[in-house]
Amino acid sequence: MTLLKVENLTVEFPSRRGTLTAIEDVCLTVAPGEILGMVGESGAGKSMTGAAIIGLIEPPGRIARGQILLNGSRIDNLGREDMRRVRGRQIGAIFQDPLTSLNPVLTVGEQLIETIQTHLKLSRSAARERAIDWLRRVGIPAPEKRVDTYPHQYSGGMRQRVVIALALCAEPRLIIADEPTTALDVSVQAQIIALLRKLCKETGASVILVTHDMGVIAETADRVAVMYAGRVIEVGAVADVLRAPRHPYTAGLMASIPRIGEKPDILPQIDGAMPRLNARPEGCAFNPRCPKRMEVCARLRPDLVADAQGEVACHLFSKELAT
Amino acid sequence: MMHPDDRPLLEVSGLRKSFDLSKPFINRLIERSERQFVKAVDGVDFTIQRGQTLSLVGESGCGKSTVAKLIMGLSRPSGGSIRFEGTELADQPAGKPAQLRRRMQMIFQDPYASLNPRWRVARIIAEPMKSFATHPDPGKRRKEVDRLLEFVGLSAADGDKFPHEFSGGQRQRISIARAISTKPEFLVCDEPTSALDVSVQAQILNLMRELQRELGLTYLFISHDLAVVNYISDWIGVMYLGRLVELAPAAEIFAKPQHPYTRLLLDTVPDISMVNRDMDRPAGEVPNPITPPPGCHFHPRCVHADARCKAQMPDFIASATGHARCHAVQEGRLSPIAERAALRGAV
Amino acid sequence: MLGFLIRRIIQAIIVMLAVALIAFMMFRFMGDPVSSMVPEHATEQERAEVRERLGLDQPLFVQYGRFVARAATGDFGLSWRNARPVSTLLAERFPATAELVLVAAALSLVVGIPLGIYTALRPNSFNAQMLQFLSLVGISLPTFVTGILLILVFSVWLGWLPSFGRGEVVDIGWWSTGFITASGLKALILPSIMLCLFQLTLIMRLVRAEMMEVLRTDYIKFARARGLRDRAINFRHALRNTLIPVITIFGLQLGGLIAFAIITETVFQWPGMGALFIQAVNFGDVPVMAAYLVLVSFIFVVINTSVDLLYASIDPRLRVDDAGPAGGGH
Amino acid sequence: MATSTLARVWHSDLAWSFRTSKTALISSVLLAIMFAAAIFAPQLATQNPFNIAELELWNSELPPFWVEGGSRQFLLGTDVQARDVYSSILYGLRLSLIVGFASVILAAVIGISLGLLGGFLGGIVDAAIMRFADVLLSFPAILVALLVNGIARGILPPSQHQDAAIYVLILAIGLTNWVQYARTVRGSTMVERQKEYVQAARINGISGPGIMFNHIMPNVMGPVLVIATINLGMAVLTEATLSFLGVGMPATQPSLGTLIRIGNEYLFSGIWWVVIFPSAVLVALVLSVNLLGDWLRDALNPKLR
Amino acid sequence: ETLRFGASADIYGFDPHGVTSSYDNIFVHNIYEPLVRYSPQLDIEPALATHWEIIEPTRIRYFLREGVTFHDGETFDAEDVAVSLMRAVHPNSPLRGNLPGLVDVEIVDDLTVDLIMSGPSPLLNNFLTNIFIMDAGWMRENNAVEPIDANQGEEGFTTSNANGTGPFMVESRRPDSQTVLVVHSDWWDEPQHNLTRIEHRPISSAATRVAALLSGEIDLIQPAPLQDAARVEAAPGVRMLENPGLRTIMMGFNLTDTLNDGNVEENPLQDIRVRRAIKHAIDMDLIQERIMRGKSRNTAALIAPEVPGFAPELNERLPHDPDLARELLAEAGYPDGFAFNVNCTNDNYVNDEGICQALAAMLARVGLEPRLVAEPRQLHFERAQAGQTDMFMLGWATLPMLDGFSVLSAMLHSPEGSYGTWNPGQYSNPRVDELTQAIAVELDDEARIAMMVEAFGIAKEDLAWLPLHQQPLAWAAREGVEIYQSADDLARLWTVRINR
Ligand SMILES: Nc1ncnc2c1ncn2[C@@H]1O[C@H](COP(=O)(O)OP(=O)(O)OP(=O)(O)O)[C@@H](O)[C@H]1O
Ligand SMILES: Nc1ncnc2c1ncn2[C@@H]1O[C@H](COP(=O)(O)OP(=O)(O)OP(=O)(O)O)[C@@H](O)[C@H]1O
Ligand SMILES: [Mg+2]
Ligand SMILES: [Mg+2]
Repeated sequence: MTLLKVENLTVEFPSRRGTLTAIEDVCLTVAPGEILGMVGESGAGKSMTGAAIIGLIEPPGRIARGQILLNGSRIDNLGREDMRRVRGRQIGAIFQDPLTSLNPVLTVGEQLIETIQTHLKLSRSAARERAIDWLRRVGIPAPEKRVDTYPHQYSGGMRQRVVIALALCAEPRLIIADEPTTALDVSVQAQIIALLRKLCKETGASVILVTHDMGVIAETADRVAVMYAGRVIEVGAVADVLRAPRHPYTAGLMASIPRIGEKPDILPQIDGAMPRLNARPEGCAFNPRCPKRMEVCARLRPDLVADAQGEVACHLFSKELAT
Repeated sequence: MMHPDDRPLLEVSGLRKSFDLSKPFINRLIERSERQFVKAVDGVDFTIQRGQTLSLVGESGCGKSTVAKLIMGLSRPSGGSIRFEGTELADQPAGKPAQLRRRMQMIFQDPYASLNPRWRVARIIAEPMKSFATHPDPGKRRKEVDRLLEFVGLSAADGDKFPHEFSGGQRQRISIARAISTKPEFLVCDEPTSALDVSVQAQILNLMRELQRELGLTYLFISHDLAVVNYISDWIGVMYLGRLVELAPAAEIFAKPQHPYTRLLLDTVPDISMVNRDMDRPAGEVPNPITPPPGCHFHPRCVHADARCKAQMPDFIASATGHARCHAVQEGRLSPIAERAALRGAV
Repeated sequence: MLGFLIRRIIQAIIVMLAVALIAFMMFRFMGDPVSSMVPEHATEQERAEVRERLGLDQPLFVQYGRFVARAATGDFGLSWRNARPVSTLLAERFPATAELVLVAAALSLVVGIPLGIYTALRPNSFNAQMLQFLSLVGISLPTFVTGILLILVFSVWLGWLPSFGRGEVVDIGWWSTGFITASGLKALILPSIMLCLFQLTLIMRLVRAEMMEVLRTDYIKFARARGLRDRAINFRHALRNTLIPVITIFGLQLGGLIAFAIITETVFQWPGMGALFIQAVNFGDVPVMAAYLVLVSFIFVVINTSVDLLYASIDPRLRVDDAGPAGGGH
Repeated sequence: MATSTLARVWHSDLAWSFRTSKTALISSVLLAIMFAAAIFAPQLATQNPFNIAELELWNSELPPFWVEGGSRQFLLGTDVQARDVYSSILYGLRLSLIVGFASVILAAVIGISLGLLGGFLGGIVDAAIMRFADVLLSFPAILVALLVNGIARGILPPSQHQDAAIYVLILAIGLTNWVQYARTVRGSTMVERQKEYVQAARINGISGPGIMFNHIMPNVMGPVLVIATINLGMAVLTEATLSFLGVGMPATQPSLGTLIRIGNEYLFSGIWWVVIFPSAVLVALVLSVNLLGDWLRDALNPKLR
Repeated sequence: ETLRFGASADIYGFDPHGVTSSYDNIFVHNIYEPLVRYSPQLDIEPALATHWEIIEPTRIRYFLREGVTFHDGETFDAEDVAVSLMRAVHPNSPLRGNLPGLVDVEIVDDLTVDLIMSGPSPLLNNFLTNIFIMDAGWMRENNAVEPIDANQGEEGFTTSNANGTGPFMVESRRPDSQTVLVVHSDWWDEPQHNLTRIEHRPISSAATRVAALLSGEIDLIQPAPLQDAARVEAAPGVRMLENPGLRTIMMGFNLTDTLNDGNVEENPLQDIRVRRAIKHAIDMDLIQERIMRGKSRNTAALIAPEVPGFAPELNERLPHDPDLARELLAEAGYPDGFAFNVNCTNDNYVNDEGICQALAAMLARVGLEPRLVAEPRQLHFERAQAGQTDMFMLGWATLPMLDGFSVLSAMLHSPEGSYGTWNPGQYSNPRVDELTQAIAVELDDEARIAMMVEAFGIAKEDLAWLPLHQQPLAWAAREGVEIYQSADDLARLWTVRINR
């Protein structure tokens, strides 16, 4: 049983230098209650995938191909109003910067109440009760008082807690958390991630956790999807992917992360950088940097193929399958 | 802490910097409020030996960058001394005296902001050589630029391009090329990799290690990423709200963290090797630096805090592994922890 | 808040002192005040007497002090042009200008803001693009040309509206108002249209730009992600944040309206302060110029100070003196 | 190198957005025509309207050539002083553009310098400049221009008014418009000053002026260009307005505004060509400048890209 | 009936002795009255005085009209006359020059006064047409016996309040907007008008004025721009009122030793050949045709034919001859011309700026370098009076004297004492001075006129001034508004009849 199923999702940006493909043939599934980590370098397409799922791709971007199914029904082709009903109620979102995610001229309470009333048939006082309750649940001290204060009166960590309350208050089934802690200090980051995990456990919501911090993924996610240059190149259980990565990119990535307690003379590194959108090579996008490059890699794009250990898009493994 | 064999390249002692954040005079008059200062750096002491790397870690706002700027003369200390090979620099502005400053350079955090977007790369790299007159001849200067570009892993032809034509990692290479163009001995690196992707971070870290080996560089390395610090440093200093709370050799500090804050950091930092560790550890937030808690700044978040911690600022004195600023450590109230090592072993 | 208020008032006083200095310098160095006051064949002796009587033999700062003291009581002496007290001249004309400016300001807000919102919400629709283009035409049309055209069409060709003056006005105390007579209201139409046209387009463009800016912010994105209704997003979230800066600009614009009234009043023979001022400029009538300058600056300063205060009381970020706990983050 | 620079310019985003924007193209073609007309006014004009000796009164008030009674010698007719409207427009355009450009340059130079200085030095210098700018900003340009104008008239002997008029206008308009530049430049300078490339320059011993002019200035010029374009339109309008109010260019050296003022008196007498043609040219000029400015602002705004 | 009257300017105030503006003087005539007045045809007729007799050459007795009341109901008597006349010649009064030679006023009885003059005054009645009588008691009550001193910085009561004996009284005044007069029902004279109310509205823009007339907002405009005459004529329901006027427009020369704004050492204008050249260079016929639309009357004389002192031989004009002008200039040693400034008003006379521009163009065409300065009247006259101009425009209607002596004494006599007050160019000819002084005291009309003609003849020979034309009177009115257009350009509103 899957909550979310994304198939061959492709997002394009028409531009003057031709159409740019931000993400291409992305396939994902999220089970109910599951936390799916999504990692990858900057520009790999993590946020874009999230935006596509919640239907907030900014024009002129558009979904060119593929479909998104939530609880088995398509949501990528819903009308404006129908999609609005899905957002917040079915799918919630948390963005990176808590400083700018809250409207500075409305009190925290107003923003919460408004969100609750939009999606749930509740009276204003009931909504207010619920808002206070949510503030309490996300760990805001003295929520009865704080509910009428403005966002600028909160600290960064507190603000991100409010953001979480806002994302969860209509009890969506899926939360897309796009780098929810990047702007926060390490010690606060741990609390926020823990809170998110706790609340989702309580409500049974699934989470897509976008980040480029492998540590966070390791400690939080159930499964992880690795993206590179607009594509998902490897998906698997966290422990598997971290400990035994199969795609050469994932492998290189894991190796190049310095670890506490280990001090190699030289860090293993992947040379070069991820290609820009308009300069993605033919075939496998990773092939120019790949230590295990084969002749076929520059020609043919490997598909994401599932096997017992997970899914990977690499000719090394498709060949294995073929033979 | 002192290496007897050699005179330290950089000695920092009692370094202080406060910023005036007072409201305008009239407001203070009416509201009877006091002048307000942020003690961004509040008495920091350390020395760096030639050819070694000292790292400063700590959460955002603890004063790491301010220390770097003070050393480079970008900001004037409110007190304390900075000696480079014994010469006092605390009262010298950036770039002065040229003979000395030429030997100190800096690499910045943001690869996008640290290169002038309107200048060509060659001009950017050549600027220090021109300014410090290490290569007065334009022709030779250009040759040197080409050499440097290749040295940091770019091609000489890249000199004619503008910064926006490069990726973040490449820009950081250009920054490094600029920094080493005057053949400095000492480099301050303020979070040089925190804006980069991990795969690129490894390239830069490797490049820096290589430079250190080849050119005998000395680093002051600033980061909030403990793992990176661990990889690159010989010594590590942990800062909290403007104060250095612990300073010890890199190997020791992770194995035997003394100060409770160091322990907290090690506990909360997400670690790739700790799959599905329970992260829910109440750790509080960093207080407002304008009104830091009295006594030991860390006491509100510290499980070991007692009355003394609330009232009296601990001194920065020798600990089992190096130096620490903690009453509990000094009083031996803290047990040496083996917990962490145990945890790691579990995975 | 109190501290802010006092600081603003002190700033306002400094501004007024600076303006008074300019006005004083005009008096002192433009034309010779003595020669305009003594008969043509006056002897040097007589001139010196006048000089002494006027205090022109005193040090400059003493003279300036006196000037400020007198200006503060509204005393700018007599107009060189028609030997009437400048303060009376201005007071007589003030209501005319004030009513014109008020109507124009109201018009530009009432029309400009909705149009700005509309074009911001549907930036790619044909109507919005048309409006955007028209607004450019609006700020490109010299106001005097618009005025001439309005007169030509509505007064001369169609004969619907008067081409000059205020129509019938009624005195209420010292204030003369054109608001309560039919002819007064009719006379207001063309001049206020001419006067507001520029401001209207400016406000429309401003609201549009500001609103589009706000619509791109994270908190709007987050609001969308929470599935809020478009109406709530546009009018509750975006509009509020849009209008806060618009208030400040509008304060400045009000000043602009008073200044542009000079042109409108010239074209429509509107008996206001602007027409008086332009006559004074033409005649080199320094007392009137100086007094107008001081009065208008005073109005600006009052408007701007109150707008700042209003701003501070509307924007919650400024309302509380304590900025709250410092946020984390880089 | 030159060709590659050209090619780079041609392929740049700005050039591309220019090539594909209809308004930008149309307005710049219009502007180019008007600039050319202004520059080559002496060659294109059939008469030098500033040379009163060339005015032959018996040719006064001729209608445009296509109207009955018009003459091909005076394409757009003549005014009461027998000034050829077509030539007057060319010369008036020239004056308007000279005043516009010169005042924009004046304002830009003052504004950029003060903005850089204030933004870079901060502290008391900055506070002084900015308070002054605030004061000036609260005064509408037209009022300040009128004042400067009035003061200049008071100080200068009358026989010099005519010759000095153009300088007075430039000064009056320039002095009122620098604030916008100063504010923008100051704002960007304060942002740039914090950037790490500036710190790098300081570390490398570059002096304050060196940083200000070599490093910061090129980076704050983008918005300045936009302001300058939009300001050009405003300056032309202000000049026309002052001239319309009778305190700008004198009737013997008419700018577009003066022509409209003169023509306005004759509008109801049926001599429409004296006011209609200069008005149309003025509106076309300002509109195309504004269209271009509008486009430029959008094109340079990274958020819109 | 209500008359809505659109004028080109507003009045500054009601004080009949307080302000110099001639327009104020004209307007105030509707409210205040003089002892004697000009009829619409400009004959002197009794007003507040019924008749007068010369007791001695320096004592003239005026018998005052009985039963005249002021607007506030006070009766008019000798004291009012005495106080008013002395007020008019008070040192503070800018109008003191309009009643020269008055030494004192003696009250003989309630309705008889003697004016004591310093010498024989052949033009006393002419002067008195412009001196208005106020109520003595009212002035005392309001502290206005003396005209306001501009230095006091206070506004005189009489500036904004009026109390005369005239046909209309002030109802309300809004500066620059509207001044309303209502009929004075106790007026002593038989009203010819059928007005109950006059709304005086200043509309400075000529085009707007015409538009207002055409759209029916206004009944009468003064002046009407010449260029709009055709349009007004063509429009239904309105008509032009046009007549030759008295005002002669002329250019004055700087005849002192240096030019104000020249590029040569000496002052070429002192050379009669240069002045002749200038005269020959100007094509007045073309200016008349184009700028004045055929409505002006070109002249070589300094006064209009209607004014005593005029003679046909004074009006023989030098022909337009640019070649001759160039020749003369060359002869005088300026084949390449020279620079000098030409000042004129731009808001005072009919098409003043246009005339000046055309003039300057014509001068430029013979090689001169005129620098044109067109300014509002106040600045212009200040400058001209101060001698800061080389060639300046002046219009002179000889009002209120209506006599050639006005020109002789003010403009042609060398500046000394009360003579030559309007001779900033410092023209000086002993014979003219001598004649002027003789004319001043000559009571015999024939002899006076003969002397005036001789003096004007000399001035014409000397080209002391350069007369251009008499400007036309041009008003426009709605159909049904009847008014006699007097040559002095004074709209005598008490003669207006409106038949709707
Ligand atoms: N509006 C847009 N127009 C064109 N391309 C875009 C737009 N927004 C994003 N992209 C491109 O789409 C690609 C995917 O971007 P996305 O933001 O999803 O990356 P990301 O993985 O979230 O990176 P980061 O870690 O920096 O957030 C990037 O290459 C980006 O340049
Ligand atoms: N110019 C300044 N004026 C006022 N306060 C400042 C200034 N620079 C730094 N501070 C304050 O000093 C403290 C230390 O800042 P610093 O930039 O050194 O921190 P940091 O450790 O480098 O943080 P980060 O990890 O965010 O870079 C902070 O509280 C900051 O707000
Ligand atoms: Mg992202
Ligand atoms: Mg830092």
